[in-house]
Amino acid sequence: MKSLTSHYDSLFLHVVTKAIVPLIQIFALYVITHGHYSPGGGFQGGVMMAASILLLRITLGEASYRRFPREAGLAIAGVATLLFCLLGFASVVFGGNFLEYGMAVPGADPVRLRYWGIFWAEVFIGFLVWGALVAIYDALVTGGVE
Amino acid sequence: MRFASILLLAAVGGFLLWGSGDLPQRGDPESPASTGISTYYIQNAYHDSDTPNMVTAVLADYRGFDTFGEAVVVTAAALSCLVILLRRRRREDGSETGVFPDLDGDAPGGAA
Amino acid sequence: MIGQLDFWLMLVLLLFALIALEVRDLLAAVGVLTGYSFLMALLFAELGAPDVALTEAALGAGLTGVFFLVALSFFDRESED
Amino acid sequence: MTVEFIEIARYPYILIVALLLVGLYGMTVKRNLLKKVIGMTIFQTSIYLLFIQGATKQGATIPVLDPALGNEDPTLYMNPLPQVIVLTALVVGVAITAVALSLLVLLYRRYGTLDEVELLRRMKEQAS
Amino acid sequence: MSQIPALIPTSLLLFALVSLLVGLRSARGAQLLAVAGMLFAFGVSALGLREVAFGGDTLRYAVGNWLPPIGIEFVFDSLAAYMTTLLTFTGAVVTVYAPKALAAETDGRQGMVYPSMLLVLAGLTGMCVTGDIFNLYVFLEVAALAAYALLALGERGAPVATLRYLLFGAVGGGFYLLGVAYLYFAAGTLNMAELATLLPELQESRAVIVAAVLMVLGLAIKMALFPMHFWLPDVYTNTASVPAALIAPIMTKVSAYAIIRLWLDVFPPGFFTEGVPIAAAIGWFSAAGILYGSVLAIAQHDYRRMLAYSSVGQLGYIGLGIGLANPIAMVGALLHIVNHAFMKGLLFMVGGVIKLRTGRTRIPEFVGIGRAMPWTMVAFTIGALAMVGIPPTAGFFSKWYLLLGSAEAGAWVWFAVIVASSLLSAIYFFRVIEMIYRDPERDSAVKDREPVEADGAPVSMAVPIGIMAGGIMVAGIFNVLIVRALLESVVAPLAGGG
Amino acid sequence: MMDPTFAWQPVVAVFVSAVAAILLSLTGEKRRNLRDSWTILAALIKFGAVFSMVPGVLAGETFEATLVEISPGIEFALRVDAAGILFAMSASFLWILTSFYAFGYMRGGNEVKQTRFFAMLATCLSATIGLCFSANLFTFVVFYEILSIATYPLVTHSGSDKAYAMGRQYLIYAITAGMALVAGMALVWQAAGTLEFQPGGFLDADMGTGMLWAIFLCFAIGFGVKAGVMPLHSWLPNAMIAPTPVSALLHAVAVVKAGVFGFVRLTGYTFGPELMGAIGAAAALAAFAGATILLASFIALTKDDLKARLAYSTVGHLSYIVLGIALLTPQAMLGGAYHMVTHAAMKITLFFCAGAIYVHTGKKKISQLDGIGRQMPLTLAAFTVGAVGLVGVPTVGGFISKWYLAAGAVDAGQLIFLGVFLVSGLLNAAYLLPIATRAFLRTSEDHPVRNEASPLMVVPIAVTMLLALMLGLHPDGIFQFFSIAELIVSDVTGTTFGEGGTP
Repeated sequence: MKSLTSHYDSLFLHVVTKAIVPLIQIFALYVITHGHYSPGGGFQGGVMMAASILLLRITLGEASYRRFPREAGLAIAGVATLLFCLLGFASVVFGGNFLEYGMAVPGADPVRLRYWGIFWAEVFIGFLVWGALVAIYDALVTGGVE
Repeated sequence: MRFASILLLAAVGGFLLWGSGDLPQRGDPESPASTGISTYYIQNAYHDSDTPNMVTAVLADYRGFDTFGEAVVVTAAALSCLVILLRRRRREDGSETGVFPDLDGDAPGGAA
Repeated sequence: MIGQLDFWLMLVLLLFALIALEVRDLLAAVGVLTGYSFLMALLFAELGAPDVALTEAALGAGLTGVFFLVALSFFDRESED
Repeated sequence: MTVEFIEIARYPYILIVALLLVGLYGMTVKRNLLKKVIGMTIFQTSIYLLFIQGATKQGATIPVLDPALGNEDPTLYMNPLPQVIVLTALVVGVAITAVALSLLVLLYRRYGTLDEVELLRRMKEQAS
Repeated sequence: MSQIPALIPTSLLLFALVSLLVGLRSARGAQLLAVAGMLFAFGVSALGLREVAFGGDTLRYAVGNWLPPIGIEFVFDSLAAYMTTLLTFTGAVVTVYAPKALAAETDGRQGMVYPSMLLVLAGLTGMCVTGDIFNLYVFLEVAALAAYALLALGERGAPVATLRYLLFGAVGGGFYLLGVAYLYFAAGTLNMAELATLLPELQESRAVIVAAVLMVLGLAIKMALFPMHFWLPDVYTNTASVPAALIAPIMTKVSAYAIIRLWLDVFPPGFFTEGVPIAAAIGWFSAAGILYGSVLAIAQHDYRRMLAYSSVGQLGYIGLGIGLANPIAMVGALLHIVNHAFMKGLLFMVGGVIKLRTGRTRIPEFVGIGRAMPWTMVAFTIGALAMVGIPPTAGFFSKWYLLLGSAEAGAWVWFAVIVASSLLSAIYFFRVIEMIYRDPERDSAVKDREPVEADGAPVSMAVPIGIMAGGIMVAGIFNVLIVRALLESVVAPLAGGG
Repeated sequence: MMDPTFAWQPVVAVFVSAVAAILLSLTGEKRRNLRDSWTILAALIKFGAVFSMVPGVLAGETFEATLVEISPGIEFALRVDAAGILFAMSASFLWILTSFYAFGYMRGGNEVKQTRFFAMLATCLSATIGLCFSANLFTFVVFYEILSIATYPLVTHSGSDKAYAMGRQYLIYAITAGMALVAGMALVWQAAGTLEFQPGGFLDADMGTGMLWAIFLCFAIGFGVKAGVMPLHSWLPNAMIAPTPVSALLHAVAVVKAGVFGFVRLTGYTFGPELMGAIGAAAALAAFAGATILLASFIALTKDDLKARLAYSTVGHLSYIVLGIALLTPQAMLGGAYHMVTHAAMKITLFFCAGAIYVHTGKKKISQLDGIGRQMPLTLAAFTVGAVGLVGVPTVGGFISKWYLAAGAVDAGQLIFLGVFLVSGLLNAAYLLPIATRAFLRTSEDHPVRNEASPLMVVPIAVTMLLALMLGLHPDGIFQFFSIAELIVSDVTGTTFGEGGTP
């Protein structure tokens, strides 16, 4: 079996990948942001985002690390989870409970606020799943450094 | 050993099936789960948060803390994989390298 | 929605699961496992859970398979049992 | 074709328990550690399946609000709660699998085998 | 509404995430954040403890202000306050202790270890405060995942042991989840309080019985109750000192706590004792585990392996308290959770100091440490005496309550087991004490062994050890304060023959 | 907590030496004069505190101090009564002497780890006094366990293989005993719902004979180990591996007497004499004690090592006390209680002498002692006084206690025990007096010059010898031991004594 860690020297593959990755990512973003209306949401979209990066990793090899550095995965995951956490705390500031989106902005319509709260939650989930899965891949692909 | 485990598995299976006898029939609309709290979600998800997809509403709002916990699980898994697989070496000047130190400049695997 | 399709799907799932465990070539096992996850996604969709189906397809059949393959690329492919 | 006995026999439970047992069998009897991890995924998915099949209602549709159906009658939609639970549990399961695989990679690097018996033998050898 | 219940796990998570980001660049920063986070959570827990213990009522907190059973509820009663305070206290102490040992044992991954420690704590505190059976599962896995990473640090065999733990843990978690499924489909809710109102009518349901057995079984695997303990000794032996000091004292106890919680707050009174003999089964397995763990601990030469087997035995005390099912024994079990956390934390931390200063882990090589690091060894001796159960250390009192409980229940076999196990633990701990104070110059039995020449513990490690040793004494002498303020109300439901 | 009846004296008496233990271990090996002065200071304060309570106790006053509630319904409390003060007086007084003696012994022998030695000795004393003043069984057991554990480093003090082996044996016995006590205590709590000591006992017969026997057995094992009742005695001669001051103070006075004192508390204050007699426990105890007296005396005859012989003598004499208690008659009890004091004074004299001989000449065996009386006449004179006292010759304290013991046996109608006392008196003479005769009457060439051990050792020997004599000549002398012993018996049995100890 060809090692997954080396890249493929095929121009065709490179071109197709570079063309396809943004498409996947746009679709992934669509999935993330349309969790309200249709099946899908942060997890599914995040996995797709991660899949696009993995496609880059597998076909481009080393070059992909310039587009998406190794440390970015964990950093994105960390920041996104942190933002999710802060989203939860937003309402606490105004006297609500943790994750009470309806209180996050004083005076606004709670129903709309919840809508946007869910939206942002999904976005953060999408990003953190994206980052985390890429980070896991990047860790696994090193094969363990001793 | 092998025989013993299979016997144990059979016991577990029998026990589970015995218990499932009192679970509601497949697709029963009158089952406790179908008449319990889930009716609230079905009836109010759209009113409460303008979200037609009830799963999303439950996931991110009603039971948002589960989802938050799950988000943390994913991050924790990423962190765990890194902690397990990577080591950070000190550079000769004493400063620390990044998370992926030994690979700086190497091919992306660094391993066979 | 509730038909007999899911009965047969479950039977096939069972079969896939057994094959994934019994086959000696680990690559084949991982391949079968991916197929298993995909069928599972199908079953979820059939049982009226599209969100879960989508997730299972993307995560279970997609990324988990990739992770397994990456790990497998380091391992000996033959298994003793 | 109509298979009435299937309805009577509560077949989903039987099959799900069978699947669960196959997973557990993989975890307990198989010696190869990767097989154990595969068994673990099978075991976990069977639990998800139990949740999902319990969420079904005869004649209901997916839990996305259909303006034509309205939201007054809960029997028209599948139960969303178990689906949410499964979504969460599924991601947790994948996270566990990923960590298991990293451990496998690390221990293969150290001992060069995935076979449980052989592994223990080599550990003992290195310890002494 | 008081924010305390939510603040404990979420603040730990927040600090974990921030220290994760900081830790990518600076291990020192991550450690400071970890200490800050633990102390903050400890402060909040202590405030909550004060409020609950002296203000009277249980704090109930609806996350997202969705009243249960719609949303997830946190229940911060005196038991939860008791546990979170203990957990965050232990966490803070170990985090202060950590840097030197980690630097020696983890090849510069410290920056990523601190967030893991915080995540473990967040998961465990979350398990304590939650009032929702599925949310408990999520936190269980948060703690477990972070713990796997920590435990895989360490010696060569660590990943193997951790993988075994992971597989066992996955089965345990899976069984618990399966139990949740059965319970949910039988009762239709996930909220503990609502389940408690629904289940009395469903007591006869086979599904509920199976659910109870599965949930307890799953948690028992995580708790390393005797026949399911196989993963534990290897894990504690192979891991690095800091994870051992963090995880050994608290992790298994939280699963025990979850069992107690299910029993007292979810299932109907008497269900575990009369409906299904779960309590008795736990008790018998624990009794066997006490003897098994103690006997095997005697056979060990590796210090940490000995402690690990002793943990198997000590967990049996908690299980015995559950099995006896009367208030006084339950007080003993709950008290033992705290006492054992202090004792094991102390002993593992001392092991870490010895390893750091001398590189030794085997007991026969400990010759002369008593002279090299006298004060550390005084602390060790206090810990060991507490493990044996010498008054007035804390370890005595949990055994005392358990003895009273088994006398009250007329469980004379268990009574004898508790008495006998003290003797067994005396054997294996005094073996170490003897070795520590032996002097090769005057003692022909050890004259070919090289005595330890080493410095005492560094301040950052000595202070946590001292705190733990002090904690053992204080928890012993003032145990009545704990019992009166917190535990009596917790165990009250058991008084009615339940 | 600070109720009006809170008395400081017992608290001070118990904890002063614990404080001293901490202070002296902080002071350390380098400043040993300062370190040793902590010991002396604590010993004097302790004795003062104990002594100041004697008049009060004799006047029927009780001193109580409740420190902390240690388990629901059980308090960690101190209370001073006649039994406690009797034991506390002898222990705290002898600690002063032992301290001086130990300075001489340790410095003379250039022992290592002296700091640990004195710290542990102080801890042991703290526990002993705590034990005396315990108001309830729980407090008693706490101090009992502390005493057991704190003795361990003293037993293994020399750091040799043999010391560790003996230490291990000691520990197994001690922990077993401790666990038996804790188990017994749990049973008492289950049966009675209280652990508070009461003169005349607080258990009663309707708890069921089986339960009472279980309780009795647990305690008999627990105390029997410490008191060296056969067959639980074998640790005691082996523990003589410890330095002599330890053997003297702990294995003749504090630790072993703690076991005997435990029997006093058990019989007099937990079961009550009537209940003990009613269930037959007293008879069993008496049988074991009687057998121990004879067997131990026979074994002592065969020992050539001086300390070993003294150790077996101790085993025998401890059983005198136990037997006295177990006979349950007022006179026997009075004899037993008084023997606690007289035996302490006589036996510590003998041990001090043995230690002085060892440090000064390096001799351990009796067969090496020929003619040593000419070298160390004062020491050996003291030895002789102690020896004849143990035999039961009038003018030394031992006579009086033995007299009452024998009278009690007659009183109880148990003539067999009278026989035991007589035979063992002869045996005592057979194994102790030859040492004195050897030392003074035989000659040997190598040490004709008269030179005594250091005054730090000789003076304590002289004082204990005088104490032993005084106890025989004037039983109610300055420390009023005999009156206290009478008070104990009247507390327990309700009998009042007339002049001269007749009921």
